[in-house]
Amino acid sequence: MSMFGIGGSSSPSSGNINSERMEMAMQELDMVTDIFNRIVSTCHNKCINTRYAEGDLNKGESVCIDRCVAKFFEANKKVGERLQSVGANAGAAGGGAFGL
Amino acid sequence: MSMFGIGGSSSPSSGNINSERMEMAMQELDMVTDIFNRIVSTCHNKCINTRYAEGDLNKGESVCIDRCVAKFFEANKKVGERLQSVGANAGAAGGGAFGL
Amino acid sequence: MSMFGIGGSSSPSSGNINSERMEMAMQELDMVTDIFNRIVSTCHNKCINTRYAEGDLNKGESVCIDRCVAKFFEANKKVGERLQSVGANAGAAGGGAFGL
Amino acid sequence: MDFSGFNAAEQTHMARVIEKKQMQDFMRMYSSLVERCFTSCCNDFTSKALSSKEEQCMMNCADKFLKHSERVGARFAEQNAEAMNAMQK
Amino acid sequence: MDFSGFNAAEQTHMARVIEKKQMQDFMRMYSSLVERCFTSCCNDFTSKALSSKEEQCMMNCADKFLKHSERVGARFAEQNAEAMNAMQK
Amino acid sequence: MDFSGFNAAEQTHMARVIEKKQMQDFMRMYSSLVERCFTSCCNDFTSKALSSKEEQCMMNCADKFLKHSERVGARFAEQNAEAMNAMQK
Repeated sequence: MSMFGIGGSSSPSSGNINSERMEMAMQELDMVTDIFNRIVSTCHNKCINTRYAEGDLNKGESVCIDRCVAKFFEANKKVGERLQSVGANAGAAGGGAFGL
Repeated sequence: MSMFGIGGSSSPSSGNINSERMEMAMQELDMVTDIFNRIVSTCHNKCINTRYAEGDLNKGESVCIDRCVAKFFEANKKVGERLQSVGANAGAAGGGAFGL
Repeated sequence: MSMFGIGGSSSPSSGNINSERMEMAMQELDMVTDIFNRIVSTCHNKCINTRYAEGDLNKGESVCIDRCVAKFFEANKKVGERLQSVGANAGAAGGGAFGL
Repeated sequence: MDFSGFNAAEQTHMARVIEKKQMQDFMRMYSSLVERCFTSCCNDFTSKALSSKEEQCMMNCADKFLKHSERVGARFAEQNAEAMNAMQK
Repeated sequence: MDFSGFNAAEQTHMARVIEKKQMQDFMRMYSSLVERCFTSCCNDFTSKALSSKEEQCMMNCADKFLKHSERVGARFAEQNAEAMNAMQK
Repeated sequence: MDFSGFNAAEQTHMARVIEKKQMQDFMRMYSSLVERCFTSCCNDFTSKALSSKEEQCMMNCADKFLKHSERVGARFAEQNAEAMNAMQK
């Protein structure tokens, strides 16, 4: 099976590892990492002064980061709800673009 | 099988799957996906008003998207022809950078 | 072997390939490629005039590229030394974010 | 792309690979959408709660992004088909 | 994430995968830090040597980026825990 | 990088991996070039055809990008060699 080549259910080398479940866990891990990295980058752009006169986060930056992360989570949740309500058929539409 | 060519035609688990052919198809699929994502991003930057006063594409945005995609394809084709005419030796040059 | 958990040292298809060592070499290759691509992009932003009135690098651009690459290497080295001196515990902190 | 030269095992394998890839691409599209809309819509960090104005902006941005992607997808498929036809002449 | 439903072999496998991934993520974080700080701090290419001012800026930027990432990580973990609790109610 | 400590099977394997990777890197470089040049050169969407001015700009941009990449590659190799020498002292 798969993108990352981990055995399949019949692969001799994967022993008693349930590959479907592993794969889903890995996809979830990738998703969480991707979102974490985007929050780091986005909130850095929003909150950090790029003059770099000192190496510590000042009070304003610290508070801004806390709010930025909370707001990003809320925004992420709202968009997720929206996509579920419209049936998330965008994935299918995207795939269709390749004429597969 | 896979992304980095592990397995191979003699791999027991790949059965009668021709891995060279699969791999090329997967590379092509990656390439097409990469270009599609770049067009989505680039044409969004060119055509979509970021005030987001409404959720629908207006007439101007819709027409702009159509032209942007067509133009991107044409630009992509021209650059491809150019690279082939100069022998596409940039790939070799890039590889050489790693002193391999 | 590898990055995505394919086989292990007991995998029948990897023969006498030392997978730990291959994996580290592949990680190093990925790292070098990633840095090279970032230098190409960053120094392009710093040095190349985007009017594109001609296809050759002019004198000023060429000199700028040489200095930009040298400076990037020096900056990279300084940051590396800094991270080692603070114990590079940022990796652990990042991982902790996922509650693993 | 044309997979008609593939045998049955290859087609099955390819279909699974593509399905995985579409899931990954969808997740990446989703998080890039959130990042892009958040960057455009949220600029006030005097509060940690999304204001109603910011929420409305996020919803419009998400809707528009999906419609944009769909439209790009449709044009992309047409251009691709044209390019393939041109190659076969 | 919750891996408690995994058997021993799966947990071992997952631990290795996560370890690899963390190494990759750390390397990517590192090079993105260098790129970001270089872009902000280095704008004078009349010399190939890092000036003392540029070096100071790079050090401050690196320190700040690490503290920023740590703080985002802490808030992220809290928000994640909250979201999980909310799901179980 | 130095693969001299590898045995024959490992060297063969590594050579294949590197070849694949170079192909992927080349494709990624190519599409990032097109994206970058398109962003700089194409700003008029009153027509779907590339104007001759836009086409000229794309060609110059592509040529310049390739020369830039080559020059960065040459400097990168030198700096890498220097860094390795310094490590062996």
